[in-house]
Amino acid sequence: MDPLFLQHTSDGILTGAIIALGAIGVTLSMTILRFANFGHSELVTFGAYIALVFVSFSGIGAQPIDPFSIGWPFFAAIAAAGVGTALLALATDWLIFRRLRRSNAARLTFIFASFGAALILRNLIMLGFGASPEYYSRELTMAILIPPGIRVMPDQILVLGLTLVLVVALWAFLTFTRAGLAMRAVAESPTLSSVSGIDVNSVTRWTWILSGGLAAMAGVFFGLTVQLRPEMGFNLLLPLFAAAILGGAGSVFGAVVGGLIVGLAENLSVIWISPGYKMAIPFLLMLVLLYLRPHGLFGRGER
Amino acid sequence: QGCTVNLGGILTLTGTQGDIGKAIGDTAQMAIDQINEAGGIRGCRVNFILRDDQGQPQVGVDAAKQLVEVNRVQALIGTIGSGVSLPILTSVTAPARVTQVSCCSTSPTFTQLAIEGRTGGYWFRTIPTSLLQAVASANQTIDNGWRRTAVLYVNTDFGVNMARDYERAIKALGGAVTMMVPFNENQTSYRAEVQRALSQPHDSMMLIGFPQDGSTVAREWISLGGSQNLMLNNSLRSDQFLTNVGARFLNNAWGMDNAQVSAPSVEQFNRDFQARFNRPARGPGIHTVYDAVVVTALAMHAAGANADGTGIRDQMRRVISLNGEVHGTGVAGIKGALDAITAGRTIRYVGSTGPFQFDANGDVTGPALIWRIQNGQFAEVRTLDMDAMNALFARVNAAPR
Amino acid sequence: MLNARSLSRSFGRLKAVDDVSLSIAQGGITGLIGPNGAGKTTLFNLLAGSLQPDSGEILFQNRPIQQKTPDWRFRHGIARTFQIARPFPNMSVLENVLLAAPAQTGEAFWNGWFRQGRIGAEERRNQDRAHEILEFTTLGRLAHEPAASLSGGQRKLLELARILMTDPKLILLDEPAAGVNPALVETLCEKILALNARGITFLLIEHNMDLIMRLCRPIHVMAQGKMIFEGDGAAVRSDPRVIDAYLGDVM
Amino acid sequence: MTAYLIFFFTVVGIYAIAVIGLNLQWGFTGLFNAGVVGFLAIGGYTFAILTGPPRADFFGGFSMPFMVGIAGAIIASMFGALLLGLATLKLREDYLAITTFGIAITIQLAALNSDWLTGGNLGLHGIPRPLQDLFESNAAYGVFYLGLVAVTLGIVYWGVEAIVRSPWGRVLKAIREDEVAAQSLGKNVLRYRLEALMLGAGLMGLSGALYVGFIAYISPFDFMPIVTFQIWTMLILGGSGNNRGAILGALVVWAIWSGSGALVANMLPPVWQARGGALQSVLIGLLLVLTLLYRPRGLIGEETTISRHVTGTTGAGLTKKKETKA
Amino acid sequence: MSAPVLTISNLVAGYVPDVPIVRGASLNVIPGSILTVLGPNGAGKSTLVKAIAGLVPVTSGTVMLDGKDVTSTPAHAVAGLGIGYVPQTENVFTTLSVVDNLKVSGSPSASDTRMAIERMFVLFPDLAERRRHLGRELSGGQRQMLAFARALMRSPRVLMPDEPSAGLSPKMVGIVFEKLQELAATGVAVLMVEQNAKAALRASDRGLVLVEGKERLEGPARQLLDDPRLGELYLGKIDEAA
Ligand SMILES: Nc1ncnc2c1ncn2[C@@H]1O[C@H](COP(=O)(O)OP(=O)(O)OP(=O)(O)O)[C@@H](O)[C@H]1O
Ligand SMILES: Nc1ncnc2c1ncn2[C@@H]1O[C@H](COP(=O)(O)OP(=O)(O)OP(=O)(O)O)[C@@H](O)[C@H]1O
Ligand SMILES: [Mg+2]
Ligand SMILES: [Mg+2]
Repeated sequence: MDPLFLQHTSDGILTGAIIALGAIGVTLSMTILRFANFGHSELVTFGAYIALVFVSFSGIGAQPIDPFSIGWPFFAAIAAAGVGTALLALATDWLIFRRLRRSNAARLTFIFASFGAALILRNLIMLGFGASPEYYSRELTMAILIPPGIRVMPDQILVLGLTLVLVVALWAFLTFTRAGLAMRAVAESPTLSSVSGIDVNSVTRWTWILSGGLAAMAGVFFGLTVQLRPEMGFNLLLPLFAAAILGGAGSVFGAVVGGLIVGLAENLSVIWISPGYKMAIPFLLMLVLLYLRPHGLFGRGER
Repeated sequence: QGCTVNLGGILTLTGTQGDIGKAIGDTAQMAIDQINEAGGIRGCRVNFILRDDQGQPQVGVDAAKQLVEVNRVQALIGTIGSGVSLPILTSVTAPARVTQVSCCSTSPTFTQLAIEGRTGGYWFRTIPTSLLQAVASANQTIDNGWRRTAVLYVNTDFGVNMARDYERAIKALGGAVTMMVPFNENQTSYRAEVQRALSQPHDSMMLIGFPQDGSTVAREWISLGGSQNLMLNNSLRSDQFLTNVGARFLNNAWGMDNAQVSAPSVEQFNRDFQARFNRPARGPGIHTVYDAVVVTALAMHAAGANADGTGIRDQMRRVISLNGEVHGTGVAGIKGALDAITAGRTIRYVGSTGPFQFDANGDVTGPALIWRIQNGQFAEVRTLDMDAMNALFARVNAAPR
Repeated sequence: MLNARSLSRSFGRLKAVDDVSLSIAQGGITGLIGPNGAGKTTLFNLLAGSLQPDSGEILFQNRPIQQKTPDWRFRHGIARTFQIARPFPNMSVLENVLLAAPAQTGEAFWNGWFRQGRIGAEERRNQDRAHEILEFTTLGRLAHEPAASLSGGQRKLLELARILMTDPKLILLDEPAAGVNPALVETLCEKILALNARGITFLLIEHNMDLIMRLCRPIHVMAQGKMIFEGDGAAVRSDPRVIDAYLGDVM
Repeated sequence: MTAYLIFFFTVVGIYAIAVIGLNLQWGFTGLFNAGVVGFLAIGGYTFAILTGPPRADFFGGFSMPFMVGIAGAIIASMFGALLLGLATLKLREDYLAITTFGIAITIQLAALNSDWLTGGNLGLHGIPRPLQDLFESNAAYGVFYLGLVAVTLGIVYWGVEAIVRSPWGRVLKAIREDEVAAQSLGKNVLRYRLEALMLGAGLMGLSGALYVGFIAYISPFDFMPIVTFQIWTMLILGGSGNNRGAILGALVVWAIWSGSGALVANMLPPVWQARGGALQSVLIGLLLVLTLLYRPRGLIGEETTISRHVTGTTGAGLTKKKETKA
Repeated sequence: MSAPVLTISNLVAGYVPDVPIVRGASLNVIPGSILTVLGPNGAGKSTLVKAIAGLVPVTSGTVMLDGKDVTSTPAHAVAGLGIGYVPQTENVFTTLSVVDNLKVSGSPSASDTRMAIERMFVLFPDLAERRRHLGRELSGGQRQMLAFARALMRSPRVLMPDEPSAGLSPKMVGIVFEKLQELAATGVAVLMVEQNAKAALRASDRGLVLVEGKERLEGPARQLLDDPRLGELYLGKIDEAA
């Protein structure tokens, strides 16, 4: 097979894995919190920057584990980012969305509040860190060659592995535990859930924690393999939503597949189409797929 | 100093080019402060009103309209993107007869507009057109012995024009371009573009972009095993790019800039900049915006107390008269220039970019500087004077398209 | 007037409607009963066009209509109610009813620009009728309330009011009396008879046997997707299959 | 100052037309079109290509009259909406949002990369402004154009009000609430949604064309996603489902948007100037969130649009009851 | 007769502030007996049970469970206290399977839940056949059964079905009422809302007629069945509306 094709395929899978992580959070909030959270992308950014702060205090680039660009303390940074971002997510809920829920606001109000929150968060980062790009480690690691001639960076393989573990864990949690079932129940009807003895507020909190944590992971991984910038999340927003919708809102597995499709489409399209159109590719693909399957690949109709 | 004179400014302060714009804005403010320290325009304080265009034409036009109609500015510095400068020129400044001086817009379209007489002569810029940059870079590529160059360029008017001109120049000068790959700003990853550029055998790469995306593209390129023979455009002559990519990979990185010939005025500016911002004066637009502000202020001073945009326009070339009395940068330089004008003498301002001239279309002409990175330092290699540049233009234009 | 021939529809492996034929005579009130999950509502959905049959044919006034959309069928005289009421929650009760008025000039937007007068007259007429119907269904007092605030029974009544506003040839009623208070069921009964006297044909699903017995002839019985019986009230009551599957020994 | 006010109100008027178009789609029909800017772009570019001067290397530049450009812009956007609608109208609302968002991006990218038609990055300039030659001064022309926009806005307002307050509007509302039930009452759901989508898109196209006719320049950077966000904010702030709110929203949001820029430029000390942009964005975000928290129905609030022919008390009876009790 | 488990006194509740729907209703539910609430459409019957279940804000009055004040307790906590409520509409999770619907309402213990599910399937064989079906794929009557089964999952002490017989075939109605009686016999207190007055009163111990949010008639079920005022109250409502 054409080596360029293989190369782009492998790159697509690696990018897709990160998109998938973010898309899961999107899909969760879309179904359980019942609105498309446009602020999700800023959670991604915050996650990345929290890890950056942690890294710059603990000097993580110091002893990288060969062949990666990072060392053991980096895992602590990942954890810190996850916790910090989850707290931030809870805080936005506390300050904004909880009040909206209380006043029975329409779904669009939520979406717009999330737009506003995103604008604030993004520019706070801009004020705090400035617009220049940052890196966890300025060391450049060289790509390694995998037969039959694909070049990948060691960091990316690590990220792919971690993503896989996270996704499987989450899927098991949602499918096999009571908490997961409660989440699906609340997704459909908060009233009926509460009558069935489910504490809807607590489910809501857990949803924020989960999607915030996953967003942070996506942010850190993205920062590790590309770079950190105040608009990084914002630029990821569209791929994230495309992935979540392609997979069918509400389906974790769908979000992962959607993420991979988006990653692959972006990377492979460059072979045939001017890279100028790259950003449009996932959408056009999404359009075609939605035309054939209006609820996404793994989604279900509402009624 | 009871009176004030308003000078408008529009730059991109948020968005992708936000941090470039911020540095440019700070430099402009430094120039203003120096002018005020030197006595101001006709004894009046200059009040610099800086507005953000957010990289969007509507916002820029609205800001320009406010500056012109509400703040009554007669001259306007800005803006960065050609796509924003253009509507401001055609629908605000030129119709209102306000002089517009850009530090950073390189598009050839302005030249075209001026030739068609649609700028009314109110358009000036202190940055060379992309053609000049492209030709100088192409010449250096060939001189370095590189014959197969992959071009990665940012998909903006600046990048597209420059890449096109570069390709033309390279062909005319005997080299070859293996791949022309555009990349959009603000992408999640540039891997695909880089891979594509890598897919043909090459011995060098020309990178046209801004430090933010440019750093990432260069990192990917090097990580994936691309050639470390690099040509960079002037925006990448920045510390940010250097530290982000890593000096040890950049020992064969070259570039051009509009000549900041080792003249006293350049040194003076660099010292002032270092003193004020505590970092070396490097980065896109810094030198050109300083000159844009100062030359405009001098023209305002020369035009007289009640100068309108037309009056300022008419003085723009006079304050850099070839046979005038030379004055440089810094408070002292500016004070000298102001006093000389007040005294009625013809002057020649030599700026932070060295000596420069405006041609009939408001374009700046001047020599080109070739630099390279060595051991983590930017080093000046040589200067292509006006004659050399003109010879190159002739060769490029003579070649079949 | 309506003839269904060998209709079948399955959901996955489940045959919800299995080779059912049904003919509804012009001007009658046909009853349809059967145990829960027998396929009655599914059959309704096939007749009204909300579902497509896997096989079989539906003739309405001797014209095959199984390809037509629900809105086409409505405009050509087949109206239905939903077993689980579907009001438009944020519209007032009155608007809910007005919406059902047939052939409104104002439903083409360009008429809003050019034929204001005619729309006005039509609206006034429809409004008067709507108020009448709302009074009859005891919803008059609630005409300007949003439908979301109706109680369960009131929603069923609204469902009925909407259908009364239209001018159909055939009305399909899916459990109109479920959740409606007994006194009202009486009136409902009378209203159906009155409309029927005006020539409107009914197909009625109900679990309220009193209502079925009083109104319907003939009565069809479905079970497990199939038609198992057809006859008048007395015959239904005494058929052992029907008793076993549907009535139970309680009755 | 007056000259700027004239400019300001012209821009507001042009935006208001697009906001009314959006209101038709979202406020009355529930179509979550997050790609408003795409239709502005279609309208703007069609206008520019039809009326602009001929150019070498370009396909466009037909130098046609202003009105032809406007008509072309409306028709092209409506046609775009037709295609979009046929492909996407079956989707549920937030899917539709992302899809339209993506389409707007695609349109912008197409504008950016199709040099032969759109002038690519640099856009098209020198687009003639209607009847410019009849006016001596710029100021007089400004007044004329403001008048033109105001009259257009008036016609649009009247036209939309007439149809949303008729049975047509009632059907739209019903479809927004329950498609299946609307269908069972004989309403052809697809047709109505297409109608609303296309009429709304036509207004957006008109708005785009008026903008280009006004600025005399068009570039892909005029059509960034942020513009969609601005227009949505106008609708939300004014109160969706209410055309007067739409106009008021356009006024207030644009005043804040451009006013806060001036404020930042004039109030902040010079060293902070460059951070002003970020600060301005934080302010706007805060404003939006606070509006939603404390005035969730917008400045004017959603009107219960009922057919103008229906008499009797309007609105939610429950709230009324509450008032009489209190 | 034993002491009431559930005591409602002077309850005032409504959806919007200042618009009471339930206007000072009082009643007692005794363990081991069935109390049926009857009344015209829109009388406030459903609102009454919703208020007890914690779904509608209570303005004044109290709800006592075993002598403890549980007024305005959040719905999920009320469920935890052993009050099983079956809503009148939207009473099953349409996107969850039958089994998951039951699981959601089960107790935290997995094995208890599994056993309870099996019991429900014995009770409603129709559901057992459709255990993998989604809620929205059920027929109207099957949904009613599922909703009823859901409320039984945690063996509640007080059961509050809102119109359990609506949409059920006569045979199923018989079964459901029988089941209610069986449950009552085990000591569960049942507070049922019904429109199907005759069948419901036949199966209950006591009856209560609610009109305009207040109880108007209460008494032993048999007695009520023959009370001419019952019909009048229904009709009276109609006259008022006209
Ligand atoms: N969308 C669907 N997907 C899968 N199965 C379905 C669907 N709709 C209905 N069914 C199944 O088809 C069968 C017939 O359902 P239907 O609603 O027609 O019953 P019914 O006779 O109306 O019953 P009831 O009297 O309880 O309303 C039921 O067993 C039901 O589970
Ligand atoms: N969600 C709601 N919001 C506002 N008002 C409501 C709501 N639900 C019901 N109401 C009002 O409360 C009144 C009583 O409703 P409720 O559902 O309690 O009646 P019900 O006695 O159960 O009637 P039915 O027998 O028809 O179910 C209704 O007339 C309605 O006006
Ligand atoms: Mg049914
Ligand atoms: Mg009720």
